[in-house]
Amino acid sequence: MLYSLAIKNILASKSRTLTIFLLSMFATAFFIVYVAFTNGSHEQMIKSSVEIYTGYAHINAKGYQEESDYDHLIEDAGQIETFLNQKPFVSNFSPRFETYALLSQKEKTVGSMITGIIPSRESSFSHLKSSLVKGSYLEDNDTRAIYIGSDLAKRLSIDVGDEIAMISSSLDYSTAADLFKVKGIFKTGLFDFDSSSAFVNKTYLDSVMMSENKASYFVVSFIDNKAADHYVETLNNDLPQNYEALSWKTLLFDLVQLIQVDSLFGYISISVFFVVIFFVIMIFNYVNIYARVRQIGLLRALGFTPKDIRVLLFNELLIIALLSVSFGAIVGAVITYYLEIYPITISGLAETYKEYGIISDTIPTHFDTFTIIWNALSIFILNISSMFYPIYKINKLSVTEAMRYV
Amino acid sequence: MYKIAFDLAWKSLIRRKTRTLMVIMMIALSLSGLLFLQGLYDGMVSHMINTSIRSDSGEISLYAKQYRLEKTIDYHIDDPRAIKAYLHQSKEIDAYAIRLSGEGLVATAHKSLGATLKGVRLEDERRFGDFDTFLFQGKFDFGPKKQEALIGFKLAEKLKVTTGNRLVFTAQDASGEINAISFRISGIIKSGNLAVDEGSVFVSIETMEQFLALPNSATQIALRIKDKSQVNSIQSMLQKKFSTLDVLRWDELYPLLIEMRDMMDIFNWLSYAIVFAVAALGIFGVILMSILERMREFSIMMAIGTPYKNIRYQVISEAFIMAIAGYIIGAILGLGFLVYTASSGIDLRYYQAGLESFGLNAILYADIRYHYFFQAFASVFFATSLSILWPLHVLKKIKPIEIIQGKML
Amino acid sequence: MRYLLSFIIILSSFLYGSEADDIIKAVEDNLRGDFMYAKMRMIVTGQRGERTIEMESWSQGDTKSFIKILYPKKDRGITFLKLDTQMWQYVPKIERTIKIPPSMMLQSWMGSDFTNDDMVKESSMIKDYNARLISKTASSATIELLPKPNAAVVWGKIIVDVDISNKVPTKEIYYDDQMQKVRIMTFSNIQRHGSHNLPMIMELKPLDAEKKKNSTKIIFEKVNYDTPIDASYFSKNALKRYSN
Amino acid sequence: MKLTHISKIFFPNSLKEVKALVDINLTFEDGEFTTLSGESGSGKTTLLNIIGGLERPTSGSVFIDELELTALSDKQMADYRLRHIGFVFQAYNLISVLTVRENIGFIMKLLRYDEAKINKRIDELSGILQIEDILDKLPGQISGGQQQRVAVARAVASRPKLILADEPTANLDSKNGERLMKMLRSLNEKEHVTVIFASHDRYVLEQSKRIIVLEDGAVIEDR
Repeated sequence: MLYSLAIKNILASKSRTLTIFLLSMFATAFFIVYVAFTNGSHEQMIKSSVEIYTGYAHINAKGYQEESDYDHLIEDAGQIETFLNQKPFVSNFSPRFETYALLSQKEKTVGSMITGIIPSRESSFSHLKSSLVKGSYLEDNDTRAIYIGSDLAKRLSIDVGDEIAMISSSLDYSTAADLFKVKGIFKTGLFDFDSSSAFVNKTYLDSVMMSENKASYFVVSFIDNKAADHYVETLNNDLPQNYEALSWKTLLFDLVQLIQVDSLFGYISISVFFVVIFFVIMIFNYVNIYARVRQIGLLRALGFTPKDIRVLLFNELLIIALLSVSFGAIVGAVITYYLEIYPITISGLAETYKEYGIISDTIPTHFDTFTIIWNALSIFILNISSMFYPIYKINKLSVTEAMRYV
Repeated sequence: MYKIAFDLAWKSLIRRKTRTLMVIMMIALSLSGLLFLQGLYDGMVSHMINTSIRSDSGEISLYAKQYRLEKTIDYHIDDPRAIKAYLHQSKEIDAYAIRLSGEGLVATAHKSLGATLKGVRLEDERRFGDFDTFLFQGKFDFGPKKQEALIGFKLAEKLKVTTGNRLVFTAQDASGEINAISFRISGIIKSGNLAVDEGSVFVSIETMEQFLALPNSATQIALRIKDKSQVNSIQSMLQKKFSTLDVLRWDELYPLLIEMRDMMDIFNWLSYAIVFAVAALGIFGVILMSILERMREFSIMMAIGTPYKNIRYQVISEAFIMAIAGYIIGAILGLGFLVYTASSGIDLRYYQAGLESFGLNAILYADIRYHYFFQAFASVFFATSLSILWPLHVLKKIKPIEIIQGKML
Repeated sequence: MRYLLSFIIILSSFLYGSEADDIIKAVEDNLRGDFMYAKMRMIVTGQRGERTIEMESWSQGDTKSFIKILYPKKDRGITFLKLDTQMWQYVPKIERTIKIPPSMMLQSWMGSDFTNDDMVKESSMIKDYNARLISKTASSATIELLPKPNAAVVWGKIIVDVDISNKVPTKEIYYDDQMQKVRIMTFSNIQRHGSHNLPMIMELKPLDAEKKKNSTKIIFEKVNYDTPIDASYFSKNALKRYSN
Repeated sequence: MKLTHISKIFFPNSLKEVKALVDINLTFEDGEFTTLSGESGSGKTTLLNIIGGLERPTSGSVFIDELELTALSDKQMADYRLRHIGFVFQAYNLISVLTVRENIGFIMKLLRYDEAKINKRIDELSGILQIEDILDKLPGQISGGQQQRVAVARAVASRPKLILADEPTANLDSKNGERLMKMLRSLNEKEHVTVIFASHDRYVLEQSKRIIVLEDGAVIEDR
């Protein structure tokens, strides 16, 4: 009875119902899109740092993070290879051999990081290949070909096709030296990386450095990179004693903290937003209820108890809240989904800020069902919590007060 | 007649205390939150800009052409005395700092790292950017024999050194010779400028001139401009005057900071827009509802001859009384937050690594600027104005007699 | 290899004639020659086991020296030239001469526990220390060397044991600024070559925790102090010319 | 006051077309105490609204003295209402946020009477209408009968030429209704205001000096 009366009431005062409905719906949609933007930009930050080169997880010998020298290498890369092959949740992996070397061209000599990679395997989960700006990417059978960062190329004043000398220490500490031809130049937008990195086909570099079947570390990506932490834990349980797996959260600790700080500020902003929405909905509920105070007085006169009134009003507001929040969630989700597929593009953004690692003109949005449900639920809870005071307030009026209320 | 309307508006608000207070609280709380956020963000950005200007670039820096690109002492300013004399008499320039820097290697018995050795005059730096306030540990002094150095705190951490320890700095001098020189650490600098904190060692410029075999030279002359609004014109004036040098503004030297400031501005603007869009919706709803609810009353007022503009004025007054009350409370509350955060700061030491990697202190301080309050007022005013348009439109279209006779209720 | 020795031994000719100074001066005079040719073996022990490098060195005074690697075969013909404080390396495999940049100075030299910096440091740094006699017997003395305030040296102090009669050091302990031991160098098998006494075996042991297993041993196989060395060894052309 | 050829058609030229008033011609003298009577839908309220300038007739004119009311603009009409006509509606006539005193004085205030004059008038009226005790109360705090008396006080306060009352007793019990009518009658006599009711309340009819009965938009009786 109370339920059908609630529905009748909702339908009776259409304009009020509609206002509350629209407000709550917009708030929900707004919130969902806002969070999607925030998460999108964080995702972008992670992507630009993690996916360009670092990768979602590393496996290295214990101690390598502290002292990245030849004493802390993976001595039997084949063993790790076999190990990773047996893990169904590992989607991709590739060994890297990183070493410090001198690159020299005529008068200029620059110390840089030379990394041996397996070009075909690398291209499937880092952005090395897509960051190519000139020349071409490495191939698995390349020998004296080097793929070099744009700023490093600038420092050495070299271009595609030029020859440069590399001198380093091979694994037995004998001098490893070779001449390479610049095959391609890349630019990821990460300045430090672009100004000090160069890549060589690992098979060939191994022959120069005597590092066959050795690796500095393995980069690993998973079938679901969001669960990287969990998989890393699993890997750590199974790995041979002297090896460790590290997730990007450990590898890029500063970045993770930065994102946390940014999220913290995001939450502060959102809480301001929440305060406003809370009040707005409460005010709307309040006004809505008070607009009908005479009717409520009448119902009380007819024998409704305050509890009946409470249930009645609660039902009414609950129905509106439920409908508006779910509708808002759907609208928000659709907008978010649309923006993820067709992101907002500000032309020239990448051009202007390419020095700082912004490599696309689009403003990223992240669609995530769980987040959307969570967001909608928060607004719903906000909605419900904003009902109590107005309902409490109206039940404090006596029947005659209510009936005479003008 | 406006007095009557205003009186009615005032009484309406007093009579409906709860909802009036709710609206005022909504405006006040959201406003104070926004003011707080804005101050905090501005505080962060201006802190970074400020420390970069104070610890390095000034508003304008002069370099030898090519130096910015090559960063070697081959491209130094020879004999800066003429420039110095000019700067000294120039009225636009508040302070200047002449520096001679060289890239090299800083070593202890255990470890060595690449770093920049900066020859400076502490007195000049103090005048230039209160550089002494960056001192984190030790004393702000190069010692009687100019054999002591100040070191960035991150570099000190990486080298595992502290005050009193000795460092050996190795670098190539002007003739290509690799020389070494040792310093004792007299103080540790924590400036918030990453380049300084992570990779700089400050020594006396006389020692540096000797060490690099570059007597009477400089790699950078940084200037503090008195009138910040004149920076661009002074830059072009200086560029004309010293055509053989690069004359660069701080924002050209630290473009990332500008980008960050722009981002923060966009973010602030967006927050304002979103929050006030919702707040406007709130005010709108309250006004609309209170009009719908009082339709009969307004109708009767109109029927007995109250002019429409009187009623309009009443509605406008109601909205703006709430808005202004909300603004005042919000502004006071926000100012309170800001004053507290500007003096005591917010302790985010938990996120220290992230913040410091960004060149920020783990304790954030807010900025307080007049324009926040004007901007906030404008926002409240705008949101309120916008939110009463539709309710007034509804009011204007009513046919009093129909409402009195119950056709619309 | 002259500079290697100078690096190890600290001479101080300008000090007023205390006994410690006299002893150090005597050692310096003994080790110093106008010219020096040496053929030696360097045995580097590290985490990965042991390897041997053979080389020849020509030097004149403190400031000029030339090194040629003879063994292992892979590295044969690699040459180093040091003039004053600068250092070049020639690699025959790529036929390139590279100037070692300052940023590489603290990198290990040929995988040993010596750094490039150790190799180029002038013996003039000897004037960076004040000597103090700690103990003395008829045949030996222990001397403490403390860096002078302005000296561009990383060590906090060095304790040297000297064989007085042969005018050679027997042991040197290097301390860092906090007076923690950083490395120990020992000298043995003293032989006479013309007018000079030389310890034919030198061993360097770093004491850092992560380098516990490391050590570098240099064994002199042939030494000649008294034959002048052609000036052509000390030019950049020599790097390639004497590579074979 | 003269009404000539007043017709009112709602929703003209549509299926819902209602002829509320058909060619009404009436004259009212000053000091009348008249009731427009008739069944619901007879057009009495519409006629009252047209007299009061709240509604415009589809055709015909209303003259008050020499002024053609129906020719005025909305704004002029509102001003005319303010100055010359007092209204009493069925219920909830009062401005809820104003006290009884402020409600009575509201029109006078709009007309810029000075404070002393307003207070004097309120005292005068509250005596007649027996509302002295509730002058400082809010409308929500007084009974329906009292509310209507206050509404009457407000309507007559500025001494308009004409008081129009639409079913003023409909929401009152008979006792309160009688009381209200008595008071209106005495005001009519004391202050010589013209009062026109729209009502079918028996008691209102009993008190009226003239009764005009409407049926289907036409005057069928005028006595």
